[in-house]
Amino acid sequence: MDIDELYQEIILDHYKHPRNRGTLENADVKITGKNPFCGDEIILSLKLKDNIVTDVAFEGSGCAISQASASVMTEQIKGKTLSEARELFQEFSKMVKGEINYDPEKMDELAAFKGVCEYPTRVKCALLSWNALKNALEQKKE
Amino acid sequence: MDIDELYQEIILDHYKHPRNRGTLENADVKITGKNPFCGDEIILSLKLKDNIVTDVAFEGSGCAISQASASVMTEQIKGKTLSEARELFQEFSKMVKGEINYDPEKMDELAAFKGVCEYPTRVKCALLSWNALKNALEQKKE
Amino acid sequence: MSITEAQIKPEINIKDVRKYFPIFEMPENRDLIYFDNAATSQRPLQVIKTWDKFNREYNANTHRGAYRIAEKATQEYEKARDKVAGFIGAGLSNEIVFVRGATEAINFVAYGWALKHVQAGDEILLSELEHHSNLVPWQMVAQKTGAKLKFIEFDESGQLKMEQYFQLLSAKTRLVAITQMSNVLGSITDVKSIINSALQVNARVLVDGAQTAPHMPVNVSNMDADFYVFSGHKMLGPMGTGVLYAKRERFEEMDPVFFGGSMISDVDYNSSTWNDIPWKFEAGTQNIPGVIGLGAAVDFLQQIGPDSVRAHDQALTDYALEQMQLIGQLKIFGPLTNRGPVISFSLADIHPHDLATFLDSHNIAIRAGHHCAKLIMKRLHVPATARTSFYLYNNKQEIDQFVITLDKAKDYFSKWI
Amino acid sequence: MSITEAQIKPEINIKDVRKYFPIFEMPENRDLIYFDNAATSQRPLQVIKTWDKFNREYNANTHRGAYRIAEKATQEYEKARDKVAGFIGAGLSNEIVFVRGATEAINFVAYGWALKHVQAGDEILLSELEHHSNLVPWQMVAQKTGAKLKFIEFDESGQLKMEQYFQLLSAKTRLVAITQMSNVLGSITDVKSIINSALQVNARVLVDGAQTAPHMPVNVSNMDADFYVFSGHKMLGPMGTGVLYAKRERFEEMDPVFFGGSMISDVDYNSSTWNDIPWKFEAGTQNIPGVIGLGAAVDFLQQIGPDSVRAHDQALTDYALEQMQLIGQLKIFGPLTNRGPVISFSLADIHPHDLATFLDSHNIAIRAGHHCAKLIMKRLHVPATARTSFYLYNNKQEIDQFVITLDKAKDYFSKWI
Ligand SMILES: Cc1ncc(COP(=O)(O)O)c(C=O)c1O
Ligand SMILES: Cc1ncc(COP(=O)(O)O)c(C=O)c1O
Repeated sequence: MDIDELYQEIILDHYKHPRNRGTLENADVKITGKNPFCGDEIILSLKLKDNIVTDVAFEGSGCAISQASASVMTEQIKGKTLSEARELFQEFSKMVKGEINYDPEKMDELAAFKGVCEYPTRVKCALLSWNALKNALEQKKE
Repeated sequence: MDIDELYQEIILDHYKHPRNRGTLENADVKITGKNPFCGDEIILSLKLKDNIVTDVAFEGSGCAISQASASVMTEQIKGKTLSEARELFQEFSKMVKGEINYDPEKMDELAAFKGVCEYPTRVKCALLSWNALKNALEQKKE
Repeated sequence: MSITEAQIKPEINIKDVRKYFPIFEMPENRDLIYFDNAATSQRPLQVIKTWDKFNREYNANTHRGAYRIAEKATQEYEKARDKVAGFIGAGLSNEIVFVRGATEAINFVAYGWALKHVQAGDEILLSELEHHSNLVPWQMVAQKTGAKLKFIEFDESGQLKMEQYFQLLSAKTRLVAITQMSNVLGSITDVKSIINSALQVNARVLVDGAQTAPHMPVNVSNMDADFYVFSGHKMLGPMGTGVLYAKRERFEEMDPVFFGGSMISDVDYNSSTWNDIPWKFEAGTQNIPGVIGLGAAVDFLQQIGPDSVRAHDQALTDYALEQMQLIGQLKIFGPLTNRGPVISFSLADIHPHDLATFLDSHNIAIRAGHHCAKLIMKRLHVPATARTSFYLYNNKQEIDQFVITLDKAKDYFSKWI
Repeated sequence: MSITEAQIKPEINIKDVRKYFPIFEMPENRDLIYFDNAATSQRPLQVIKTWDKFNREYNANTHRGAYRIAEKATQEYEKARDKVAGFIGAGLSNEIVFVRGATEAINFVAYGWALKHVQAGDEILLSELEHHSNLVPWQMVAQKTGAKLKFIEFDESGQLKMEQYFQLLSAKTRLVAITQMSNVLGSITDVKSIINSALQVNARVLVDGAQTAPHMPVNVSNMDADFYVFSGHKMLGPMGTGVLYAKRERFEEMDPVFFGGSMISDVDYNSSTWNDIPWKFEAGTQNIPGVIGLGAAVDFLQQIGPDSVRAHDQALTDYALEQMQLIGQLKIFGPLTNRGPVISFSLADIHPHDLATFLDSHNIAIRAGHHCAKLIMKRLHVPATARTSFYLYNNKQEIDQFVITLDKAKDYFSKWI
């Protein structure tokens, strides 16, 4: 097990310098994601317009994986349509769970999290913000 | 395992021709013994005078061991003092549980139950009437 | 048929399945005829090895440790859940909660669901065929809630009186708790029509599958049971394992029963919130290698095929019934058809315990007693019965031996009774 | 000291105890440093073999079968009860009830004793050190009865504030439920004086011995605890085993929790009576080989001697604390003395999970998280800690390796945080 496969530079860089950190005023959706087994927490705020994620920010505390994942996610989904964001969630999930049939083309910086699949308990960390996003999008639908 | 060691002639004879079967009118103590694991049941009635078991009878249903043991017991304790009966209970218990320090002199026909110690689940059968007796004597004391 | 069922091809032939069971290879057990399968089954090497492997290779607590062996333990534990879900045709793995056995599963439903949803004046329908484990918990519920227990009788052949069931069923019926196979008489109940009718009065149905999950194909989705319970140790799995299946909606309306580690989402001084189903119902450290071993037992049964197991059991049972009836003064309690591989009987006036001891001295293990089903004993007006029960490693030669020994027992005791 | 304790002479030397644990012999585990003993222990060959032997030689259900292997299973099961009674200094074997683990044991007391004996207005004293398993069941009791929970705090060193306990204790106190050793901070509570004072206000005391039974000599009679609970799997026994000890009088005033087979004396349609203590509390088929395996674990610990285990653990803990404190930016949560072999800590700003993963990649298994003790996390104002915990097969070289790897982790993450 080479630990560097997990802690790629991109990840640690996002951990140190998280992008889009904070809360959005007048957010359209605000949602908390929690990992009951470890206590990590993410609060996600989203602004949506015409089915597009116009702005997104996150707060919370947790490990390098969960925080970096949230940070990368915010960059990746900003400007995307809701259905594109949903698709990204699916592809990213598959990748970190070690399924082979994901689309690597779509991953961009998210590819840095590929090594997570070797660490099953850390999969939840990588997915914490994404699950919050999924719940937010479902809430929005209703 | 030789089954004849368990089912001695004396035992089967008492099973077929139980002695002192029935209930005593005006019994001083009447008590029921039950084996919850198998449903066997003994109802014991005792007449006592000056600390002596003047009469005893039993009713109930059960296996050869429990019924024969009750029958032999009634014969053995009739005419004995309460403390002699208690002592007999103790010696008999030890014998059927396979403990070595019992007094074989005291056993008389009870010795027929020696083989029971090889069959742990049947020990409860042999002791059913005796435990009822013990409870009866304790009740009497109060 | 679920995916898991379809994927696993029968690979083990039931004809020579006995060789997988180490207990019969022990010198002392070479001649052992084990006919107490309704109490617990023996375990194949695959199950024993699975338990062993866990303890020698990746023993760790699940769901928490961020290290290799803990991750492996967690994955194998959750894989067993998938296997069990597939085995009984549950739609979702999270409809499976692991418990100690059928008894605990029923108690979980009694505490977690019934105390919440059963009210004074409601009725709970049971049958006289029930094992104490599917009777006494409902007495507790009745006492605490003011609900009434109603009992469906069985007819002379030992089959449930279905007309009586339909009569008893009413708008008051909140729950029907019924065994799928009697552990004393072997009678099989028609749970499918029981559930269909219960649906019409909006009653929930708990099916006690302790005797069926080991012996015949089970599909809880087709059956449409609300709750289905069984014990791992009666179907080749390790002792200390059992399963509570419930429909997702039922689990959602059910409170957790045990509180503590792993079942929480958040904990504060005076209140807590719960983890997701099914973990919400699995408080504290579970019998992890037991559950993984149960998964191996399921694999084993799938490799033989539940249909083959059923056919084998049935052939043995038919043969045994035929042979036993040739013995004079032998009385069978229970039906001759539509039944499972458990046969209660009496022989002449020999007390069941004496008979069991006699058979034991000839290396045949049967059970004698009330079999945790006192209502059946009351109805039959006997304090106890002798009971023989078969499973996949038993064979006709053993039954022949059994029948010969019954004859011997009759001779032995005949001059005395 | 009970007879059993006195009879068994230390025969296994703690110095070379590791060789009895097969997990460390697996090629993949040769370099495994297992420091998650507070979650679960590894199991010695003796325990694994005992389980195996049951399943290969005398697998049968207990307390019922009148045949040889069932009799042997019953005897061995009850012998394990005697061994456990001896191990914790219980006066009577029937003061021991087998359960799945500490969690179930506490829930049994909550349902069977507390719901009956705790009333609105009563108070239950807990501490902030409690594991969720000794907290959440009491929240349930408080909600159902209207009793109040009161919490004893711990001081900066992680030790219970005893003065506060004495202040909280009053005529209203019905129950004190307290851990004997924190599974996070390692602090040892003075249960003897807790119980002495509780007696004066006629309060009952439950002691959570999950972390002490494995690690130090325990004598429930000297301690005079009403209830004492622990898990078999943390003290070398099989998973799925645990113990509820209660004084005879407490068991007598306690209702059964689970209903069903084996726990009854008589059963009728609408009501039932109970079997004797302890069987009254053991409904349905138990984890029989698990319990017998727990007996083997007790034998193993007796052969080493609980005092030797304690001395060994303590030497390791002292050494680890000393070495760890040499690392800059390493913070120990918990006391430095009067403590057990479990150490929570943080290192620089590395998140405990990242630290655990880093250590795992160096073959060191520790835990990261809230350790089922969220009240401690709240009090410490951290979401999680890293935790290392030792047992009898661990050694100083492993601690050296651990400390070196902590240093490496600091380097690794330092440029990023
Ligand atoms: C029909 C039935 N229900 C319930 C049980 C209880 O199972 P367990 O003892 O495994 O909890 C049994 C087994 O004894 C049974 O045969
Ligand atoms: C102090 C304490 N109490 C209770 C428990 C619960 O034990 P189990 O999970 O075996 O039920 C644990 C173990 O996690 C513990 O450390």
